[in-house]
Amino acid sequence: MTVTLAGFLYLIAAVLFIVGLKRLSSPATARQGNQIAAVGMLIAIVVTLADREVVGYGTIAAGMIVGGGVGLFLAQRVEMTAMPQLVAAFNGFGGGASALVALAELIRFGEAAETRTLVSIGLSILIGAVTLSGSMVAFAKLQGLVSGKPLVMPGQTMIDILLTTVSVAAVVVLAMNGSTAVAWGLMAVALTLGVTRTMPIGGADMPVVISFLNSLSGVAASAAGFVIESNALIISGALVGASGLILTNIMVKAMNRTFANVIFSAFGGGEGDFDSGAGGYATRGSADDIAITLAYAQRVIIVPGYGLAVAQAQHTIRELARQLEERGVAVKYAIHPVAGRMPGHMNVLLAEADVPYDQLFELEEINPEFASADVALVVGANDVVNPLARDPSSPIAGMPILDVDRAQTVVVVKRSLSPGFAGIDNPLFYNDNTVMLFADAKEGLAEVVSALKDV
Amino acid sequence: MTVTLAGFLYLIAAVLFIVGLKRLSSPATARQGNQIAAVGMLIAIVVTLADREVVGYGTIAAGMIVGGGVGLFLAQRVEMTAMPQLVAAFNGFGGGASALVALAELIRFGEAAETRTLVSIGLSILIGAVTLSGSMVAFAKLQGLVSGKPLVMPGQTMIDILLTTVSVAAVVVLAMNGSTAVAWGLMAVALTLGVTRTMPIGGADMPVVISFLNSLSGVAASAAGFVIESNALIISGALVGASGLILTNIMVKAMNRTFANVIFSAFGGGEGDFDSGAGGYATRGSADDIAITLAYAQRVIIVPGYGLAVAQAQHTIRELARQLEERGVAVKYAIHPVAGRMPGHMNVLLAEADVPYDQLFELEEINPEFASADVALVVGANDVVNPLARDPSSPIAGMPILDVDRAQTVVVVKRSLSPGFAGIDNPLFYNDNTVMLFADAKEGLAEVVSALKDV
Amino acid sequence: MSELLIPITVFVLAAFVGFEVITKVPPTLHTPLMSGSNAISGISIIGALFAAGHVAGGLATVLGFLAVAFATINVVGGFLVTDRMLGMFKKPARDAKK
Amino acid sequence: MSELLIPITVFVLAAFVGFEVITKVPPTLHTPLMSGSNAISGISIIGALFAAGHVAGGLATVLGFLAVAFATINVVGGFLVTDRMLGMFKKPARDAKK
Ligand SMILES: NC(=O)c1ccc[n+]([C@@H]2O[C@H](COP(=O)([O-])OP(=O)(O)OC[C@H]3O[C@@H](n4cnc5c(N)ncnc54)[C@H](OP(=O)(O)O)[C@@H]3O)[C@@H](O)[C@H]2O)c1
Ligand SMILES: NC(=O)c1ccc[n+]([C@@H]2O[C@H](COP(=O)([O-])OP(=O)(O)OC[C@H]3O[C@@H](n4cnc5c(N)ncnc54)[C@H](OP(=O)(O)O)[C@@H]3O)[C@@H](O)[C@H]2O)c1
Repeated sequence: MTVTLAGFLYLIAAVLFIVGLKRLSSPATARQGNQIAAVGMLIAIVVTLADREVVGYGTIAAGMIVGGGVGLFLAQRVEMTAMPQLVAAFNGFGGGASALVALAELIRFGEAAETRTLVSIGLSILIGAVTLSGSMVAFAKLQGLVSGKPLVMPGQTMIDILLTTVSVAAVVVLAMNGSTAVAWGLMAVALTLGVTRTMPIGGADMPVVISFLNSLSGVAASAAGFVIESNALIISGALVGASGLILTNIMVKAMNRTFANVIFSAFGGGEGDFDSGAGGYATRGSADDIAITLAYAQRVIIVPGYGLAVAQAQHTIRELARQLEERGVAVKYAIHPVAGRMPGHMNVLLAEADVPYDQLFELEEINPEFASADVALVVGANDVVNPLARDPSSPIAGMPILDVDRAQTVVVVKRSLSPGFAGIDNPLFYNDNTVMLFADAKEGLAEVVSALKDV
Repeated sequence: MTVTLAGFLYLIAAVLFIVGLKRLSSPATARQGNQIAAVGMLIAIVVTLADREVVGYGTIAAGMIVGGGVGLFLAQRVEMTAMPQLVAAFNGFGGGASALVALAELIRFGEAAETRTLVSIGLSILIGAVTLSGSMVAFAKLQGLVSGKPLVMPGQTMIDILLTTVSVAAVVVLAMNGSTAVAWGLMAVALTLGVTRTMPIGGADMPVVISFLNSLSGVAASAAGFVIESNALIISGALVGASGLILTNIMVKAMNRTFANVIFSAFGGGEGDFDSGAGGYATRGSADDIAITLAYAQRVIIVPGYGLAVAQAQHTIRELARQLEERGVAVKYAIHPVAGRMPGHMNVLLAEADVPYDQLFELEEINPEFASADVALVVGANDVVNPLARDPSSPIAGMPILDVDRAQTVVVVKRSLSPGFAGIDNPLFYNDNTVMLFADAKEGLAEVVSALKDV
Repeated sequence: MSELLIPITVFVLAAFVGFEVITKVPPTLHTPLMSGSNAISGISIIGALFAAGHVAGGLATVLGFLAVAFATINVVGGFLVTDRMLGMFKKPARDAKK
Repeated sequence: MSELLIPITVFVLAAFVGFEVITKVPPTLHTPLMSGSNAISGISIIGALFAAGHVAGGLATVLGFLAVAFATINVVGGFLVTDRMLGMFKKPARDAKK
């Protein structure tokens, strides 16, 4: 295979990535788009294997069989609610691969490598290792293996500065002398940095971290492309970099925060030193009361939140909606951009429960409709419906929210009055037109469904 | 100036073109976008002048002063209604410049030039010359210097095939021997081809031709960029090529035709062998009647067409709309994508008359509103409101139209019952709820405006 | 990377950028888009400047002069008339105050 | 054209394409976008294949094996789980018939 043909095929692979991402612009074509991108990847892999520089296939075959098996297993078994963790894990493996490749290259070339190759190797190890350990911490937090609360160490800032300085210095030294020992040292420091920098970030901020690390690994791929003069790497890296940045930005904006605030402020975990002024009595409703309210409504808007995901109540809410629709009630779903734990998370969960995507409405579309809705049914959501966001002095001031309190009746299903991720009270629960159903989302909704049969 | 710095500045110029085009996505930022693109061009020009290969500035200065003067003069003096012609002329000059550059290069290098340079020179001459003469014919047709009717010569197909074959052959021969004589011959044949191929196309199809030629000149610029290894040329050429193709496609689709049909079918000119079945009596109204109808309406939708542009009645219609608004009538404008003689033409004309762009509505937005409008005021439009498009057997079957006939009353201002560009009768004029005001658009509307003062 | 692959890559990417960016331009602005992108295609003025800047004398100089003049008409006229058109597009807010 | 300018040009253009294309992805599909683009970032598998394909023996082989395994998890798992998610998005029409 001549260099030109291989280069041409790599270009085709890159074009297929672009075309694939373009198809992601509509749910109707998205699946095909992902498959097109996968074909692009297949082409890139085949071209690389056919390259005459590759001589031994044993190690490759072993690696691909093991990796493919694990990937297949994870992809098929994961619960949709666990998607954030899974993406974190995959991202970590990608970062680990980059770091290992750089290390292997260094061992092969040794000190004979050019400076610019060494710079790229150093950067790959640094970014790759931070991505690996950072993503693993994110995984552990999201999976509940370690506490989701921000864990700030004493002297956190000093540690951050120290580890960063040492890593950068190691990259510089490596570029000068190409020493394998320095590379291993860099690896160790970078892995530590990934852990210490991610631990103090709250569990619910993990998607921001993952998205940012993903963007970073895109940039690292581009950097590698500069060194080995591979347009396929440069282009795919730039695509992924752009995608990660845009998603990070969307999340940060929807929380009305800055990126620096997410990474450095140890947000979340519920200290609650802001006086929300919320208080009074919350009205409690039984499943029967709520079933009656819903049955005689004409327009119901369902607002799912993180709690729905945790309780895996997506199928139950779908069942409830179907029963209401059979009674002639018009049901819509209002999806806040950061409801759940990653962007678009609710959409995936509801898709899994067979809710057609034209029943899901975004914030701007649905907000004007609450005023004419009979019931807003809030399931396991809290911050995204907190009217305090309209109060300029509150910590979540300015965060766009769903205006559920404008509906005639608000039904809230959650286990207690305790706050959500932002750690502040929600005055919505104490409103006169709010009825609380204190229960696990899945169980509570199941009760309502069965109560509905008797109405 | 080192090669790297120059190359870098060219890249910046290309990026500025992209950013400029991005700003064109909203009327609020569009002007700034155009200025950004102009700055990009300035950078590209300055970098080229600073290049050490350029030694004599006399010829350059003379050319720039003459060209700049002419460009300035034309840009400032042109009537907005004459925009299609002007774009045609500018496009022609651009094509001419490419052809001349290629010829000058050939004379300078002579037969010493490499084959791939010669191929590019040949293609540049071919595309450039066809663009030059084709655009000039388009200019003449649109300006009314020659008849807008398709002029099909006897043996048209033979002539087309002959000239095309000769041109291609000349490009091949030129690539082999680099002869200046062949180049001049190619120039002559290509200029002829541009004329003979454009004459048989109807005047109103000229915007399609211009847009296509513009796209072609973009592709030619890219081809030149391949040869002289200039990324600035490749990128700008690709941008222009894409823009031209998209606009061509939009026009062709909005007319419900194919590109081949536009170029080869000698459409337009009003043979009218299709029996529209239209007939009966058209109801004639006086300016006074129409003024009364308008004054007592609550919702009026204005539909401007090509005749409004020809009569330069944009200011008069604006005045009429203002008077109606003062009386509390809600006025909207419905803009068909191919109303007038180039895409977006009506928008420019109405913008010139100070109509804010949020009063202009596109076809899909406004069509549902005709049913609840009291008056649809059609000014100098014909094909775009022809209900025959709904009849599958008519020549314009399937062309999307504005549903003016669903309004309570339709007022049509035009000089006669004669057909529009597509050359077919319009049954709308004979409907019971249609009132015709036979007059030049400007004069007729002026009468209505003065009649309105007495209501 | 082979020599021809680079310009092809650049072209393909630029074409993607072009399609994405241009499809976002609303119909309202299609006339300025046409004249503006036409002005951008005047980038071939670079070639004209090269051709005219080499004092070759005789015919080549005449051709170079004409090429520069034509290209300048395209560029200067194109950007200016687009600017003139776009200057006429009034912000809704300003007008609403009238 | 200088040597470094080419990759910069390619990168800049690809970044433009990326921004334009990704901003068109609706919020509904942001989770699949995240996992799908993560799978694309697995393109670094190319490097892993190179590293593992050179029989250097010893440590380099172990590293190469791990690199291939990790990269393959990222690629295979990423594309498959994205496909699984997207397979769940039901066409409105089909559902309406129920
Ligand atoms: N989606 C993203 O991309 C993203 C990224 C980063 C951060 N965030 C943040 O995450 C938050 C998302 O808002 P949200 O309204 O969806 O969630 P939230 O504000 O975190 O509140 C979730 C609520 O669900 C309830 N809950 C937990 N488990 C439950 C169960 N099994 N059954 C019923 N209820 C349960 C909890 O109340 P009880 O304990 O009383 O049951 C809690 O108040 C926002 O603050 C957002 O800024 C989102
Ligand atoms: N916009 C584009 O991009 C584009 C491109 C290519 C082709 N076209 C074609 O152009 C046509 C545009 O449709 P259209 O409805 O705008 O125009 P049209 O169908 O061409 O009709 C224009 C009408 O205006 C009347 N008119 C001419 N001069 C007038 C004057 N001074 N005062 C009053 N009325 C006058 C004419 O009737 P009287 O002679 O009776 O006055 C004529 O019927 C379509 O067929 C379209 O396919 C458009």
